[in-house]
Amino acid sequence: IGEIKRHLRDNNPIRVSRSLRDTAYKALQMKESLENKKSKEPNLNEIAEELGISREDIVYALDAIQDPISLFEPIYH
Amino acid sequence: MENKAKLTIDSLSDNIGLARVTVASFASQLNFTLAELEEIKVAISEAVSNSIIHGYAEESGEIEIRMRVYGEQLEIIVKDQGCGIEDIEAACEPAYTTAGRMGLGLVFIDSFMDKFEIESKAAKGTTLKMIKIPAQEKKQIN
Amino acid sequence: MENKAKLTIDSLSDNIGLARVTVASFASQLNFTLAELEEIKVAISEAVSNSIIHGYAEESGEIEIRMRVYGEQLEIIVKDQGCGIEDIEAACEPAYTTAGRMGLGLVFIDSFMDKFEIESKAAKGTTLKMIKIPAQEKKQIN
Ligand SMILES: Nc1ncnc2c1ncn2[C@@H]1O[C@H](COP(=O)(O)OP(=O)(O)O)[C@@H](O)[C@H]1O
Ligand SMILES: Nc1ncnc2c1ncn2[C@@H]1O[C@H](COP(=O)(O)OP(=O)(O)O)[C@@H](O)[C@H]1O
Ligand SMILES: [Mg+2]
Ligand SMILES: [Mg+2]
Repeated sequence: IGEIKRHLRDNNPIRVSRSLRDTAYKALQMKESLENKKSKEPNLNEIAEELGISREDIVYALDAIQDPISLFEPIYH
Repeated sequence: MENKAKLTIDSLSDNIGLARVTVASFASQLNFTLAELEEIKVAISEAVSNSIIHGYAEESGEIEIRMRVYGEQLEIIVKDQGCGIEDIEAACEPAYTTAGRMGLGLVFIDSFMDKFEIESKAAKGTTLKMIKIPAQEKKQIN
Repeated sequence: MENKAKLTIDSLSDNIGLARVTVASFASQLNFTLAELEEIKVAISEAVSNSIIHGYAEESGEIEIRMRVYGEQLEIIVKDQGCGIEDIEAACEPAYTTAGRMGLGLVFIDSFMDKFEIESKAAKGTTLKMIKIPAQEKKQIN
């Protein structure tokens, strides 16, 4: 989580509002906690249901905080 | 269950994010993980930016993105009416590019999707068809 | 600067969120505050759910959502080919509903948008046209 926080802090475009960041954070945190609980990767619907936030709003928030370059890291490494 | 939607955008790089968010939102009705949704977003970004950069070569035109879920499959069709791809087989080779770019877009799409087909005609345009199934569903089938 | 996009969806309540996020994503190219984007999202949800619930009365049909920015304005047109609104003036009254609902959808849209027009014909369908300008831009004009 610390690493995610640092990543978000360092890569945030100014236009991304606080509440979008909060939504994205919560989704990533919930993903980790569900992953630990069930020892398998949760799908977005499970994350959305657990948070009580619509799946589309989570998609939007995650996209807004994204540093596009990081998408390609897993492929190049 | 079947559901479909179609997004038509002007060929402006401003609209790549719009296409990405719309398709990922539509896709989220199936049981995709966040990682799979990221793969879908990369595929859409690559497909749409190809239509903008290569297909219309910065001229203006429209790009049509059809989305459909049926059963547990997601089908996405990205269509432009741009210049078309001369040699499809060559275009799919890693590092092949006609515009001094990375030449990996089509390779990414192919690796992120379960099925990927290209149809293209010179001066008529290009249509990409992609299918992706959540890994979770594939496991249950086996 | 002009830019436009069009989203066509099946009239399923599953697609309300898709319409909301697509329009918000398109709108974000203008200088809307987060609160204004929320207002846009509410207006779209109300418009699209009206088309689904009233226009098509849970039958299947298509809903077209056209988005356009020009200058600093956002224009949104939501169109269905459903049953149409019998009495547009009555429909716009607070608490007026033909379906035992709250009767506030059109009131919300009107209050959240800078301009709001309804066109409707029995058995032909309904078209809503909305315009919203970021408050920030309006200040600069004055
Ligand atoms: N929609 C399209 N219209 C015309 N040509 C295309 C289109 N998509 C891809 N191409 C051709 O295929 C090549 C490879 O595409 P891609 O793998 O995405 O690499 P890159 O975009 O980095 O060149 C492009 O350089 C271009 O010549
Ligand atoms: N797209 C539409 N097609 C047909 N009738 C509509 C449509 N939109 C609104 N109406 C009519 O206008 C009325 C008021 O709409 P609204 O203010 O959203 O309230 P509610 O949806 O809660 O009834 C509806 O009850 C319905 O009779
Ligand atoms: Mg490319
Ligand atoms: Mg209503």
